[in-house]
Amino acid sequence: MLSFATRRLVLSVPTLLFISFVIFMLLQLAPGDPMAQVPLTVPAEVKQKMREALGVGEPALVQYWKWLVQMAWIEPKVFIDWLTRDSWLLGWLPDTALYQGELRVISWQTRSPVMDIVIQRIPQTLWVVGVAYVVAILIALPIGIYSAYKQYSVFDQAGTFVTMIGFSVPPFFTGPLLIVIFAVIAQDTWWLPVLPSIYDTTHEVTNWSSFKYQLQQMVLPVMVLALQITAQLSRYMRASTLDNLNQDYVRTARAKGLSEKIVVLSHVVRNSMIPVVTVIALGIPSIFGGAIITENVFKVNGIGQLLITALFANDLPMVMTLTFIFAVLIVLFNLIADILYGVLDPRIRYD
Amino acid sequence: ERGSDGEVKIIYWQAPSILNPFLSGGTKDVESASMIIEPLARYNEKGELVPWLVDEVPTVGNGGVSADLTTITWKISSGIKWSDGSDFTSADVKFTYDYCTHPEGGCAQLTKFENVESVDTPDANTVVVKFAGPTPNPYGPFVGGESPILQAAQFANCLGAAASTCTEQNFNPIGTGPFVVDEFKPNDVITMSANPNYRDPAKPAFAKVTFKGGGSAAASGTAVMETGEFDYAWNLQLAPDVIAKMQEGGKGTPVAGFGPLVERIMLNQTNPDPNLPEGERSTAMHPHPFLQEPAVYKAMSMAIDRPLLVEIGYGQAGKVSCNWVPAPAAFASEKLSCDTQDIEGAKAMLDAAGIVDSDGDGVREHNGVPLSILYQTSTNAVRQDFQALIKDWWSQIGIETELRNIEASVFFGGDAGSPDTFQKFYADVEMYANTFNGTDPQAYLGNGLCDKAPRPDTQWQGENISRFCMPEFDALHAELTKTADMAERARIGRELNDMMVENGGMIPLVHRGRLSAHANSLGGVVLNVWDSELWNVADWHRIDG
Amino acid sequence: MLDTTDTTTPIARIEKLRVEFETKDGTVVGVEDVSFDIAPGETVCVVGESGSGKSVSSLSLMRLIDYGGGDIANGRLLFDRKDGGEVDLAKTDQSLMRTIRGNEIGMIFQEPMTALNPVFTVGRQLTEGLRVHRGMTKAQAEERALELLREVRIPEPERRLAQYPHELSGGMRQRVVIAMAMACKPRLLIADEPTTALDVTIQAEILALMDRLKRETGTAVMFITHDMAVVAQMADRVVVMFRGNKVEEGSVEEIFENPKHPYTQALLAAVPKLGEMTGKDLPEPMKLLGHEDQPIVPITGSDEVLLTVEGLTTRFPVKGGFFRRTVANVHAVEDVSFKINKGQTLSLVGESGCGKSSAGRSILRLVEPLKGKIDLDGTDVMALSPAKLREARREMQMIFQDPFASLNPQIQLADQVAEPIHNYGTHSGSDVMDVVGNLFDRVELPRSFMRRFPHELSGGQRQRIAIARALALNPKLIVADEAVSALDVSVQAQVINLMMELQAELGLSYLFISHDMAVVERVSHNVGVMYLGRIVELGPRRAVFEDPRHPYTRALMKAVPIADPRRRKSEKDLNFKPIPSPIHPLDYKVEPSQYDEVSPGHFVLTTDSGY
Amino acid sequence: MTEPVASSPAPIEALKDIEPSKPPRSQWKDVWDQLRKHKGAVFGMGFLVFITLAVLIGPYIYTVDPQKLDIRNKDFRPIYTAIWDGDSKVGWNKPLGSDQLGRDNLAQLIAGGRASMAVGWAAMLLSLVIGTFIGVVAGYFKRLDGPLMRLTDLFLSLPILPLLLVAVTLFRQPLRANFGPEGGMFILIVTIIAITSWMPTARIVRGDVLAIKEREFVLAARSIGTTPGRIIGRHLLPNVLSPIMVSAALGLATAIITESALSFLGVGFPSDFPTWGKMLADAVVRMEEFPERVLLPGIAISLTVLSVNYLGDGLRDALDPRIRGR
Ligand SMILES: Nc1ncnc2c1ncn2[C@@H]1O[C@H](COP(=O)(O)OP(=O)(O)OP(=O)(O)O)[C@@H](O)[C@H]1O
Ligand SMILES: Nc1ncnc2c1ncn2[C@@H]1O[C@H](COP(=O)(O)OP(=O)(O)OP(=O)(O)O)[C@@H](O)[C@H]1O
Ligand SMILES: [Mg+2]
Ligand SMILES: [Mg+2]
Repeated sequence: MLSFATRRLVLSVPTLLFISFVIFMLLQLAPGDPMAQVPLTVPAEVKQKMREALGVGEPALVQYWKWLVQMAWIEPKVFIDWLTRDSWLLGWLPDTALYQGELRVISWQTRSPVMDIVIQRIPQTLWVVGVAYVVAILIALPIGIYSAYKQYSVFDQAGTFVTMIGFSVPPFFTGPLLIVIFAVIAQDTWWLPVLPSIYDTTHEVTNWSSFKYQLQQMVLPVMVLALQITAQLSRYMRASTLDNLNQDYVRTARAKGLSEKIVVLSHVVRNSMIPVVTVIALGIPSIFGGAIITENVFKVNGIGQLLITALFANDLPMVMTLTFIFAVLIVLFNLIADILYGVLDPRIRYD
Repeated sequence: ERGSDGEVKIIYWQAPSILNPFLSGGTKDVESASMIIEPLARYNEKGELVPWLVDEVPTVGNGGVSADLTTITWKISSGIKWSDGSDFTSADVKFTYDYCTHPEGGCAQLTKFENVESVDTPDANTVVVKFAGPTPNPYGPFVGGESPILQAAQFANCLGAAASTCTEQNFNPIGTGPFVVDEFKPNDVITMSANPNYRDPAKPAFAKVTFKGGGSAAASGTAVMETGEFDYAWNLQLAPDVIAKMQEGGKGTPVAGFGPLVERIMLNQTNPDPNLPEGERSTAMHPHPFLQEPAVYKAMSMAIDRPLLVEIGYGQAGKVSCNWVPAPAAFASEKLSCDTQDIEGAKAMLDAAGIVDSDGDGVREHNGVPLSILYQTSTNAVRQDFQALIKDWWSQIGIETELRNIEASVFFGGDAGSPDTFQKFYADVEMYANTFNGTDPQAYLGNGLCDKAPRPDTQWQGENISRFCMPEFDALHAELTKTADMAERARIGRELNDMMVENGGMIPLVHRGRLSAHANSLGGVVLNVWDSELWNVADWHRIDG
Repeated sequence: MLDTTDTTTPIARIEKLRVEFETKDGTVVGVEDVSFDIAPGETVCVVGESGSGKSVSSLSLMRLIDYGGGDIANGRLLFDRKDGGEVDLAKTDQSLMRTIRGNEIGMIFQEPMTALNPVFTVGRQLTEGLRVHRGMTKAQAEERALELLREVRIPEPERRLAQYPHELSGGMRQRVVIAMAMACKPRLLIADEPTTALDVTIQAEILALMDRLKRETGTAVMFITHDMAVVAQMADRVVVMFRGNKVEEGSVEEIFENPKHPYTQALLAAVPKLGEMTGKDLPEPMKLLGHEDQPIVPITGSDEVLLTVEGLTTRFPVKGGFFRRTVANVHAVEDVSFKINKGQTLSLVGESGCGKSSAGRSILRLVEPLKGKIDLDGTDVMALSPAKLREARREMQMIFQDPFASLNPQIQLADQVAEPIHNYGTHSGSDVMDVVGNLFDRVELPRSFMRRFPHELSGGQRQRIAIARALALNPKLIVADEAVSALDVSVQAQVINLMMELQAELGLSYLFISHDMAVVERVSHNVGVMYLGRIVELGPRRAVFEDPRHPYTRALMKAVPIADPRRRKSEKDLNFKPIPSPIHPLDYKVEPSQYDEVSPGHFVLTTDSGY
Repeated sequence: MTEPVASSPAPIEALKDIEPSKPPRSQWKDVWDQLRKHKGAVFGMGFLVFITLAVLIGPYIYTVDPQKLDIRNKDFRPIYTAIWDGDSKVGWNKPLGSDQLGRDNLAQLIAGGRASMAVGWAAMLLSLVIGTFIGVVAGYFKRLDGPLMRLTDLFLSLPILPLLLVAVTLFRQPLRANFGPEGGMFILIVTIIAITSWMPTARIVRGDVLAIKEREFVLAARSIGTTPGRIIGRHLLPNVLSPIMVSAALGLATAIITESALSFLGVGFPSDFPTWGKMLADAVVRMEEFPERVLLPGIAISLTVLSVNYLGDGLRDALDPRIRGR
């Protein structure tokens, strides 16, 4: 297993290099200009000067090489420094001080290191998208299992219907709808809870009431996101459970006199989870990718929102870095999904 | 009393990405920074200059501006302190000049310092700006939100190429303004608190500011007027019926102000035919087959029902306009009028010019070329509604229109490789809005000069988007640059304006104002379109609403 | 235990059982009318062909049929509970059933691999029942589980507890399943085809094991099988079922020696019995009830050699390590040589994993042999290019073991049979369907089946389709890889006869791969016994069966159950060594196979074969 | 002990195989019969036929031009609102009301459906073709598996927006020249949606092919000389139909929604060319006043997706002879 993992990890390096190169070239080809948001009142010569200061005019390969060095060599140094200096995890280690002030990947919009902003955004994204994912899993799995157990029952039919609806309505519809209901209409009613429509990213959880507020402001975006994820996951869980319910070992388990609860929840679910867990793992990169539309609707300034603003501002270093991180996560979670498969299913042995 | 009114929450649907306006130039960045760093003088809501960090605005009359119009001397008020407690001196002002004009700095506000020869500091409170030649409008440098003063001590190491390594400075500039940055989360939120060293001990009334960025205009309008989560929302570019609906929420009020912003249709004077070889398309080499024909562009203009456009698209934030320069009042020409639609008149005019539908397909031809127009603009709900309406009207007078909308970052981006930028203008007509800063339109009027046309050898850069070219216009503009007398300048300006519009450089549509909304409980808001909207944030306070 | 039970009252009585299934197409009757008793300490064998309702009866007794969509429409299932009371299981509710299931009635299923949950350890699955029914703690249950594993004679029981099912061999898995069923000392044990999926040697062991356990604990056993030889070995009494009904019941001797019902008679006639061919040189078709009129003609074949295989070696690389390099090899076929004459049959016998299939596939180059010489009627198969090889495959075809898996479920039968014809373009247009029709006639299937799908056919019919497909190209050699192993006895006999008929008519040569000694005895001219990739004994069938020389051959012969209740084997006779692993490191030196010719054409391996 | 059973079968019959009782029927009739039994599939098919006919024939019956502005009759409510709100602005000439420029909602819904359905189906089919192809090839040819799966990773991480912008820059002009502004954009959008959404299908198909490849009938096909191409076409593809069906249902939904998100971002069809997604996106700001403008296209999208899903379920069962036989 270890050898399998390391092998895959090492093999993923050229893959990622290739992916990063393709993305870089794609972004180079894409039309757009970091100066697009500078008002029209600023004359062309000035814009040209500003572009030069950002290094836009250099040949693409040079730019790519610079980015690569910064991303693969300098940023890790900064990260290690940060780990050993400020983090609670490894802060007790002596400060490594590897970073000597070399040029880092600098965003064109903010003129600050891209990674700093990314790190700043991760908590919001994890809170909202991550919680939505967890909520969705917690809802989807029981629904999937129960629909499969009672196949073609009313519950199953209704579940199919609702999940399909959940899948087919886009978040730019559900989002504003929920805002209208819970933030606008709710103000004039006594029976609807009033919920914030704008996510406060500076909010800090320090006590019970601030925690409550945090929950309140998360409810709407989490609902919108969870609806979509639940829809897909419960379908997978249902299919997988159906497959396993007909297996011989289920009959064996019943023949032993085990109760239905144990038969289903322990024997069947444990097996049905194998493909579903990998589906879940493969979906995790999308958490980090954020949910562009939902984040936008609720002003959750997470990674997705960062990416979309960077795209519109043609902030290539930012876009490039975010997409690359995303690619890394995809490749990584592919690997993790494979490993999980091996862990969950004792029949599978890598090597 | 300072800090007595608690917290104020401001929402901009575009999020500030940096608090140093010299490195960005984006309105969101300039305005958010204006709460922290300030210029020597700024414009008020009427477009008049008011002293800010100085005692009075230098003029020729009070001797602050030399008679030959080559120097201007600013006297800094005494007792002004930076938020860190140190004194604000003329050295900081000079530093700001050095900072922006450094050749490798990529300063966005370089035009402010155009023509400046030197900035001298005879003493700690005096700043002397010398221009290379007579400058009738010497209020470029250090005036207005785009040109605030940076603290020399803080930015000393950030000159030139080092500018982008100064993240800490760019995110937390030390200023003289009413607030200081507590935390800046780029593209997200800024938290600020009252500046303890602010010059007026009674201000600002708010102890804290939360400046949220991002989302959409609709959502920020809702947040102020319907849910009351925020106190101030900037630039609500929404259809009037939507605004009206939000206003029913009863939590806030929209306010509008008018600057020189005009929504217009630019008419391509050159031929954008895709069959022309690359490099000749949309250049002066090939004149447009019919758009230079007066009957055509006049008819196109007559067919438009401008009051309806205002009603549909801008409501109280729009006025019918036939002018390129609708403000300030002195420069606004009154010669042209266009507030009634005249479809029949337009048809008659085309018929009279012999531009008729000869093959019966409903589209008129001019010299055998059908009047088929590709009409592009940036993606934006109101603009798309305008496109639909105008297409409809034009079709009524026998002009066929194909609509195209382009993502704003591409459309307004200057990527020479993209065929979709507004400068390349690979279309017959395009719609967008433009304006100028301050109150003097000289540079703006220069956008009609022949040699400002974008073309391959300028990398498609240039402000003369419609490739308008008239020797008379160029000559008249040259005269403007030499004239100092205000009344005379205004007359020339109006004439240039009329020349452009009458000769088919553009079809002005709507004089757009800016519409922002504030909570009913927020007092002291004075909408200013000539400077940062947040120019008087020090005066904002809480009222019972 | 034996003495506490009153032997006269039966432990379970099935009375007029009728089970129905609600399906989309209406009600399907699984069991129509079945009644029989099981007395304490007795083994009742239920026999019958596939689909006759054996499993349904047993599942009804466990009331597991409810979960399969079945409904006990009629009848009583009386079970004598330990505390004396007699309950009608047909009316018991599921919660009471749970206390009976696994506790008072244990059940063993057919497929040892799928009957165990692949993701739980053997230990966990063994202790589950104990903890539920006996309220044992984890430690107690594990102790008892260990005891059980010892009882079923699993080597290294301590280690097994922590292992997962897939880490055990088929025989061991089945022992675990038996241990599981016996865990709570049930008074009735239901075994639904417990040995069908196993090798002869392992089958012999498992049968012996069950016999011993039954004797030791006095458990009553309901033993379901379709293998008459197994019945002869195990049964006290036999119940014969046919299409949902009981057609005959009697003591094992009665049934075997004096079958009354025509179905039983036919069934017994179809069972090949080891030793039947003693004294005959040539194979001949079986005498089947209803086909008595057909003359039995021995098949002579010819002396012309069709296929010569020399030194055939096939290895599968085992990859590992960081660079995925080959770290070891599975020595599946090791230096195998033989000849097949035109019109004759060579059989390869041996236990699972000894390399029979690999050898067969290597000849068609469906797997690439490492080295060796394959000469098919003058063509050097090993030297062929892919295109030529495809041509050469017209001459040799294959029939696979599993008739369910070897036909594409999505394609109509006629098209499946026509596929090779299309592939080689031997016929075109309407000719194709004529040829296919003739092939259907050949394998004695009505032409009305042509438009049907595989799932609509029984196993034997499917296998005939597979044969028709193999015949479509008029091959000279057919490799029949366990072609009859998955079939019911009666069907098996028909398919064997069909194959022999075709051989006589068309002069086909077969490479017949099987683990069933009785069948092999019936069909072969020559026999090769394989062990660990090598042929340990090769020669004319008569020589090998009547005078086995190699110790492995002898052990194998001994293990084969004989369909005669008077010739039962006891556990003492059995002594098998576990088969060593065929995986060897890269630098492993293989000795060439050396043979001793004990009689003309009868070779015995002298190289150390590991047995 | 043994009583001979009364109806004792003759020995010959005893060993004879049971023939299938039902007479053989044509395969497609069978499929159709099975499909008809599936209630969901019938509903799905019914709705799909209805909606397809509506968008195809609708414009000939309801001849109002969807792009026709009628500014004096703007902001009409659907006629049914008159039932509970007598004062609402309704008119029989605008059965489902009109938008802020007076365009007729019903006509737009019909025209929008045409575009959305066309984009949805075309993109879904194209993405299925790509996904299935890549999946099958990766699963069947071991050597291509690694590279193709890495390619899948690459496409998973490609950001759709820049990709679209690049495609628009590079291909809009030639496509517009050849297919007109709407046709060109249609091709572009369909292609982009397809090439950014085939990856899940490819992954699932690959997994299934890997499993089916090990089944004996594939080996059997090889031994009777079937070429790899035919093995894939005849033996593998029909057996991976069910995951493909599931992908199809989800793919249609994704395609319709992605198209709307694209027009939302301004890189889609010309702005006066209605699609369901765009109608919905445009109406979101006026959701409180004119809920029908979001609900009508929203419901249309959801119902279409739902019917495709049910139809896919039904077809999957009907096309599988094992299930059909039962
Ligand atoms: N779940 C089910 N649904 C419908 N019919 C069923 C079901 N299970 C069994 N049957 C039917 O019941 C009959 C008896 O099946 P059963 O499994 O008992 O046969 P069997 O004698 O055990 O055969 P085998 O030797 O193949 O195991 C068969 O005709 C079968 O079609
Ligand atoms: N494709 C393969 N890759 C690796 N090992 C294989 C492969 N095919 C077979 N083997 C191994 O080669 C050995 C011989 O297998 P083979 O299938 O030929 O045995 P067999 O005698 O036909 O057994 P059975 O009766 O179970 O079919 C076994 O140990 C098996 O695990
Ligand atoms: Mg059975
Ligand atoms: Mg085999």
